[in-house]
Amino acid sequence: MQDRTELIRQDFPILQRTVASGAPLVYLDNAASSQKPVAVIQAMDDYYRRYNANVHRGVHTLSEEATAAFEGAREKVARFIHAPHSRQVIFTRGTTESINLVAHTWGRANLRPGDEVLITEMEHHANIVPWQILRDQLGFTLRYVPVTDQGLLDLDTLDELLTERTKLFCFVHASNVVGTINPVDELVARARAVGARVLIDGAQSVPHMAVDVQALDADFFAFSSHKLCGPTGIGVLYGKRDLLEAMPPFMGGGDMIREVTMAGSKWNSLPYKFEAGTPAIAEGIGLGAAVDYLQSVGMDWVRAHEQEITRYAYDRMSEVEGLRILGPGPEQRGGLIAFTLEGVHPHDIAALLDRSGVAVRAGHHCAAPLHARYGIPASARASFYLYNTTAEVDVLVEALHKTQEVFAL
Amino acid sequence: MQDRTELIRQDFPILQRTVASGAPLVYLDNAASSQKPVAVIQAMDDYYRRYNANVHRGVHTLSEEATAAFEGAREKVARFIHAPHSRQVIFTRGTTESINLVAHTWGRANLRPGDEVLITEMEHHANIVPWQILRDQLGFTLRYVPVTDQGLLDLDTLDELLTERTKLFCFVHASNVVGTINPVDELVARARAVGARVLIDGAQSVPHMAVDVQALDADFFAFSSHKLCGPTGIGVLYGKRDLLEAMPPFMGGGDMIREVTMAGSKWNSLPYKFEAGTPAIAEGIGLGAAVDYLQSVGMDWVRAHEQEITRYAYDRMSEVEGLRILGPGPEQRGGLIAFTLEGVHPHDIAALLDRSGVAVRAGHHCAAPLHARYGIPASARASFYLYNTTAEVDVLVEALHKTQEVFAL
Amino acid sequence: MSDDLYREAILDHYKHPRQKGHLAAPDIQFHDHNPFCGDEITIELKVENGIVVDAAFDGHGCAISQATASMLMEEILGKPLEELKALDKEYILEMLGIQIGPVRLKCALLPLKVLKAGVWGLEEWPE
Amino acid sequence: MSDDLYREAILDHYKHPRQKGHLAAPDIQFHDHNPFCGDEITIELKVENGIVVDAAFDGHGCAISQATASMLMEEILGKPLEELKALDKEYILEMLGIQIGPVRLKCALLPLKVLKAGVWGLEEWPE
Ligand SMILES: Cc1ncc(COP(=O)(O)O)c(C=O)c1O
Ligand SMILES: Cc1ncc(COP(=O)(O)O)c(C=O)c1O
Repeated sequence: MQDRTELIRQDFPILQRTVASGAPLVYLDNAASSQKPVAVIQAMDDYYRRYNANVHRGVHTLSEEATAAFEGAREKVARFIHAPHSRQVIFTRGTTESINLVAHTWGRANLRPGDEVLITEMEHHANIVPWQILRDQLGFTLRYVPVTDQGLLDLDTLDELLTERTKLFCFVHASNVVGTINPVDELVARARAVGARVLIDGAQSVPHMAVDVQALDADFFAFSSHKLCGPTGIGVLYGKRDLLEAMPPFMGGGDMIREVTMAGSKWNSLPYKFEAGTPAIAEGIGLGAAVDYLQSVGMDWVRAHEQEITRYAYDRMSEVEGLRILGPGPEQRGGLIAFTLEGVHPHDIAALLDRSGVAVRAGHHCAAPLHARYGIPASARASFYLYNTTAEVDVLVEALHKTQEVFAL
Repeated sequence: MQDRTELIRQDFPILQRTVASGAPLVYLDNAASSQKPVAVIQAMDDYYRRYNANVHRGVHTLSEEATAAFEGAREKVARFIHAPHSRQVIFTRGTTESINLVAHTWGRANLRPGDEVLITEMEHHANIVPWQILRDQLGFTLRYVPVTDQGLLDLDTLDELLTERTKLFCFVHASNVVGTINPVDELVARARAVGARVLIDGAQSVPHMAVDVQALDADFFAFSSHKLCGPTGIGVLYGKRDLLEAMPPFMGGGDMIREVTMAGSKWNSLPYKFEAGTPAIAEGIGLGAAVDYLQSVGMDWVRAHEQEITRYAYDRMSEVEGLRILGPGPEQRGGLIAFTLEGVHPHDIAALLDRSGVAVRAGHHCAAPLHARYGIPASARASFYLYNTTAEVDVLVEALHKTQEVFAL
Repeated sequence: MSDDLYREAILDHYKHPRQKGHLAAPDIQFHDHNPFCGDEITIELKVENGIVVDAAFDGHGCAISQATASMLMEEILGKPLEELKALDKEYILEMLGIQIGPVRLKCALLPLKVLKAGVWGLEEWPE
Repeated sequence: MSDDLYREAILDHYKHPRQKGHLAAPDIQFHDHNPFCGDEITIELKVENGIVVDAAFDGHGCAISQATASMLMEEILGKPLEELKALDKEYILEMLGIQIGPVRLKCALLPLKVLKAGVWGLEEWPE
């Protein structure tokens, strides 16, 4: 397995670099944003050097080529997540815009006072704040599934929380803090039983495991390109076709219309109804290349590799005195470990690890309610990807010890 | 001047290519999207190869470097348009999202039945459809300034159209069809006289001439990166500070918040309040490089160069029998010419010009009401930029003659 | 297949459209347009015992959409409605005898979309 | 300037904060936090004739924000309020004697933001 990883590492130019201190980079901040393989960087470079042009409306060679590549990328993404049709793949800026799109369109059209939207205490702000804003405008009720001390959703509360009043149940597929992979099958079945729609935040699942949106039976599914080896500036909203067809548009402008007169307008068909204006063309093409790359490696291999690294890291980090890992054991989690270290603020951990070349994130990871639940303002987080190695975990653990030395009284 | 252009052309790798027919590319579709200089492609490549990481919340070296570059780009853009402060530069996906942002936030907070929003008959759909959608939701009145046969705004109608009821006046700085550069000073003064706010669509002005948003006294000003030598996937909304401060947020999620609890959230300061989620990082950096590039050439040179090309093209195209140019004479227009050719549909013109390597756009150019005004379903459009030459105009005119031969009865 | 969009047969149909105009009392009539370029096509059919006995189109647009409509009208005369329901993209490309990129393909397929929506009795042909 | 964020003086102030706690009857009290990392600082001042006669801070957060607050409290004792109004980023960097990247700079500047908002009597220090 490490042999394969060595080959994979050669695909990522950034992994050759050193940081300010001169130490080689050990990039363990993948949950925030992943690195990009040459194939992705090259695909965009190639677009800009060879066939850059606006898409859809152009008749000339460049525009035809750009349109074919951009729409081809949409088809690749559809296949990657097993969407029935590429028309159900809507390009957005990222997970955040995808969820906001659903709130502004489906939400505004379907939610009224008395209705309830159920989310969870372990959501990323992207799956909390849009619903709070909408609640304040429309007057429905927002409820939260609590999280146990072990970092699992407290399913016992669903009997009371998930009722006929629940119109939408939004939850994260894999948590970006406690790492928990939620039991989607059960959650969706429970939602179906009361007739609620389901929105799944797949920002931390799609990059790391095989995902089949039809098998999951998601009504809406959101994720970001930049966390799955793809470029910044693009993400995806998948939705069931009848829902998407019935929804009003989000933004107005070019491409999303079928007809515009001074009196009013008619909307274009899917997915364009939801893609107003010039789309992120190079980014779509880059995302297509990222999906190709991940598929050539194999998502099952990626998942198995991360499980191995995570198990190893879990064990080694557990040995560090005063280190507390948030969330469940390695079996139930994706490839990340958030933790605290007694007497050292997470920001200081991250700053001192950086001296050893180790990049981790510190803060509330955009999940402030979850941190409040655990009574801590912040945590540090090491998150792994297909190019990480157990040797890098050793560097991390070594650097954690050094951190403790600096802060020893 | 042609010498300088030869040097500039070497900065744009795509200009070396040939199209399917084997003819060298003559790219005259710049109003749809411009080509990118090596400096811009390289800046993004460099980001992905050397310091790709999520911004703002990261403590490690890569994230510090990425944050510095991304926020540095915001400052470059602020200087480029003479914004008082970089906090007033909000990154969006493009002009379309910028205008929709204003509609969803300022619009929703300030417009009620009885109020009027005034736009013009020459607007791009991006500056029509958001206001139609909002009107249908809020019940205000949407009115249009008519366009004269010569492609100018009919200012005589302003007395009647611009009244105390007008809360917002939205107009395009430079038209993407008739090419007209609108008299911003006069339009803003008229709006001020009745207390209306002003939104200017600068998608076709910022790329082609020096723009000073303070001198123009714009309340809101929108433009896209991909039309000004920058990448796709990013654009800008500039706004006056007091307006932006008072506006509610657009999308909810990470980065735009100051505090999130399960009960509710508080918003972050500008510009972050309006930038939910991971921003288009590489794209921001690319846009910064584009602005640097254009400034190194000089926006006054760009404008003068385009005026020369446009004057030449206007004269030569006028000689083609059956060719009708939409809009005013070359003095009053930016660097583009939309036209029709008797007996040949614009799509066929574009397809046949493509054989000669000439890339022009055909269609309604997302300005269907303006085409309806002229009683035509579509037009063809040649649009110029800093790297175009009069020799390329000759190729265009030659190819127009060939087109007529193919369609001759 | 030719890669010349404007081969002679197509230009000929464009310049001298067959079956252009309107029928006196059509049994099926349908109209649609291409939002990206403004091409418009109306198709009218006269049907007896499930067979197309007369067909006409009207509209305006580029040579590709108009020539395709003209060719298609000739092709379907005398065909059973059931057969028309199964016509697809490949059929049109074969009929035109040219290769077409993704953007112009919309022009070429517009007459088929209009025809099928009319024959199936749909409000709009789902893409 | 050192580029060692964690030079000894800073760690010393972090581990042994000066003036930490609360005043009995402060004339000025202000609280703020850094939304990106959750650092919190409260500053309290006792003022006589426009001069700071006592100062205390409380809060939690990283070594940088807490050590900066501790150092700042020592620095302002005995200073006129008017002088505090003019303190700026450069002053803080000089006091810390380190170079700081854009992200951690927020931590270092939080105590100053809190102090200035309090001294100016603002709801929040505009960034
Ligand atoms: C005048 C004008 N406004 C708005 C737009 C929309 O820009 P974008 O598609 O980049 O959002 C364009 C370009 O298509 C334009 O020319
Ligand atoms: C679980 C989860 N949801 C949503 C997001 C937001 O993604 P983005 O910032 O790309 O919109 C993230 C990443 O930050 C995440 O980890």
